[in-house]
Amino acid sequence: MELIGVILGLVVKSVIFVIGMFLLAAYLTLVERKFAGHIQQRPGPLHVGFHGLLQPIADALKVITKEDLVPDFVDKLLFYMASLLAFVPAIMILAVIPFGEKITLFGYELKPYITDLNVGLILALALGSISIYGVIFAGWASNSKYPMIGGLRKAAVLIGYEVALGFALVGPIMMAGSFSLREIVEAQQGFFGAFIWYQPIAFIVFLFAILAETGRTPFDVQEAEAELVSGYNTEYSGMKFGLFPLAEWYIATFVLSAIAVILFFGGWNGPHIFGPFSSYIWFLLKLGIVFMFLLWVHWTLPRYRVDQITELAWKVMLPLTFINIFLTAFIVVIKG
Amino acid sequence: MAIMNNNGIILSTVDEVLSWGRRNSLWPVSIGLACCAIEMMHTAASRFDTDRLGIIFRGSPRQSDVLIVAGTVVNKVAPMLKLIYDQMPDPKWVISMGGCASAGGPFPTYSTLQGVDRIIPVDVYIPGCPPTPQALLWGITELQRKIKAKKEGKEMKEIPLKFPKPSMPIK
Amino acid sequence: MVKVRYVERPTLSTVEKIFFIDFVYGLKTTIRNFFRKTITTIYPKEKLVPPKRFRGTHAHRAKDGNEPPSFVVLAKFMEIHDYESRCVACYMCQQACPMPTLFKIEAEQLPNGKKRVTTFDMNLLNCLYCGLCVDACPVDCIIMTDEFENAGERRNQCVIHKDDMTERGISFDRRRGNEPDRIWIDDKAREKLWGQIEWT
Amino acid sequence: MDLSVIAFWSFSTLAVLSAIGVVFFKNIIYSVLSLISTLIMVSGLFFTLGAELVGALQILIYAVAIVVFYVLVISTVPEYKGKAIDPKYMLLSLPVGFLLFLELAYVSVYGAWASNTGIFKPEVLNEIGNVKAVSTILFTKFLFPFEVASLILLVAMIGAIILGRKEQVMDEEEVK
Repeated sequence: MELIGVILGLVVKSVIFVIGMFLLAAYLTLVERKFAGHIQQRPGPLHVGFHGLLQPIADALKVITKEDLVPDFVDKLLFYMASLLAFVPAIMILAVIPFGEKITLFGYELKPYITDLNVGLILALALGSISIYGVIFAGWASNSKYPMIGGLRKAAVLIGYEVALGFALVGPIMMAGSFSLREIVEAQQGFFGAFIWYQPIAFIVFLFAILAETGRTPFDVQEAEAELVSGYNTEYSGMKFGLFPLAEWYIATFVLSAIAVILFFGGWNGPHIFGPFSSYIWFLLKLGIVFMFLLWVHWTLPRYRVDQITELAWKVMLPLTFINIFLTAFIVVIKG
Repeated sequence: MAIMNNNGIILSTVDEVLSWGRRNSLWPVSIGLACCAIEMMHTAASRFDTDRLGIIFRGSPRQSDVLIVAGTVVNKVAPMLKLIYDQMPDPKWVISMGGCASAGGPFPTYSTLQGVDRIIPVDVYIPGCPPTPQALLWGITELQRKIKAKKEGKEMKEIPLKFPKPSMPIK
Repeated sequence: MVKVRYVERPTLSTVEKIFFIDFVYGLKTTIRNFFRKTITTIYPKEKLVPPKRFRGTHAHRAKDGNEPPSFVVLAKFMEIHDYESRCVACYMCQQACPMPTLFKIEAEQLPNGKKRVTTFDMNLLNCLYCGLCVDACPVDCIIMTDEFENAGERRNQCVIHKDDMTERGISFDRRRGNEPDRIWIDDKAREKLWGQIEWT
Repeated sequence: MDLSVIAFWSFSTLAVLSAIGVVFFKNIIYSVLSLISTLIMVSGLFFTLGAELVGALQILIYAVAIVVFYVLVISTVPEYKGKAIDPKYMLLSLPVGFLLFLELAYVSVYGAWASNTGIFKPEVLNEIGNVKAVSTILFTKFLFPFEVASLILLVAMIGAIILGRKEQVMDEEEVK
């Protein structure tokens, strides 16, 4: 009986978590559309609800009730599985990300994370990279030209940037001396303790890697609308399609900017000026700024070619991370 | 949202909500055939911004709800247009933008399809050569009104033209 | 022989390459736009009024006392009441039209020997909006108004008839008859964009 | 029954099932998919056994970094070629598979009979964590094998680059 209770508790928690993620991702679309609109001197969603506040709901209703169209020539099992493969690992990363310090409310101890593994960073990286199978299999299963090319492009980009991303993380890890995200945050105390001051090269590489992993604009070759119709998700319709942008553009970007905040901006550290929720507010504030910066880059830059992207990954980003690791190791050894 | 019918039963609330969702996020396929497409692009750009109404252009027909046939449909491109229409998932609508798409326009020739409604059903016809962005937006609001009226099971009523406050052309 | 001019493309300097200088310029441009006011016309709520010369839906001028002399000559043979369309069914518009089948003009002979226009239909779906019919009209009857909101669910909703054309003509003349005939609504707006233009 | 026991048994069952799938699926993409599934399930096993570092690295390196290359190659192979079965390789595969099975069986039986605690007691592990334990062993006792392994990997990488390099066709034409 106890076991059933535990399992029920887990199920309820997960359902709440997943629904929360859906809502969060849906409203991130609104944030992006408003932001993109104002960058182009137009208001973005305006008439659906107050200043477009109901727009994500309308989109979700429409997308969910759309006909679930499966073309004849696709590989049915993989076709369905690919969209899940892209979405599930993306939200699983949130299991290892801490959003603040522990607080005690009405006698309950609230933990702002699901698990605190001492290899949290590697796990986040690993789960983040599993979701590329979603893209590749979506391309393959569609049995069509453009999705195939889109999937292969994404794979080519990701192989390069996955390596650069992994090596870029080594610098902060060496300075903190731990893989646990909580301990990394605790290692950076004070304003000048944040690792951005010591690891600017790693941060730049990490930024590029985020843009490449989430397929945002300078690197959005996998769904380049001018060349490939809609990239790897050309044959997808309805909610099967909806999961891809939610996972890639919104949840993955959100999660990776959370990791960026933890690694480089001191996580939830900040002056205690907001009372008991101070750490959460600082974290979300920093997270919002990093997310907005990514949107800003997305809506500013044109697209690179595929060969330029891979060249940048292997010839610029990777050597930069090596230099960074070497310098960091030197400093860490000297300082003791 | 809900309507009370004569027996006092609240009817079709779900339908109402669904129709609200559908008419507020009409995603057109970005396909342009001729000069009307230029006006369509203008409509989507900053000056008239279709994104206000929740309309964003999608590249793939599988993810879109509206087919805006913008331009002359010559016989050679008609099969492709039909294919694109067939690839769209239900529910789907078609806006025939401009004279050429609606009735062949000024080309009563051997090579031009005399109206796109010979191959696909059309919901809204917009006259004009090409229609201005505002006319296209009017057509879209007409389509939204049609979706709403269809869900309510009412006939379309004549809606009197209102003339809103004029604004300066360049701010 | 064709002369080919080779233009040297500006290349990035080393400093620009390393510190992404042009990248930063781009970011600066977009963020400056972000804080600007939007230029969007919120169409269903506010509307851009087209200039008077805008070639929109056609209309008929009514017989209201401002007719040109040519109409006064022809009016003797016509059965036209006041505030009715001053069309005399001369078919000149149809002659001038590049797509003549869009007109359907019919007239009948009354017992008293006068002529009356019974039908004047225009299928706007075939229309180019070129304005040749307006130029061709000898009695200054057919004009083009600033209205464009005539999308319909059926094809026949886009066909305009004589009566509603007359109505539209009267309302157009009432609304914008006194406006000077120019493209811009006012000179200030034009000067803002194009500067002062000296008319020769 | 403990939750971790349930997790262990379900992970191992799924791992075995998907390993069978790797062998018996005719469509090679499906085999690769079940290979990924096997690797992830095995990493799940590592997690339930308390070896988080190995589990996470298993996903990161095997399930993603290596299999992505397989997928990249396989998904460009035409479907009819992927489905072809060549009997002479089947003949070869039987003894090789048997040898591999023997080796694995020896290792597992040996591991079962040997002591199940190494240098680090569970209490120590809980205190210093997986990462430090692994790295301590790697850089003290197994330093030489570790360096040899990295040298072999370096050689393999250079060899792959040389093999995969484009032939310089232009030069040959110039010589002629």
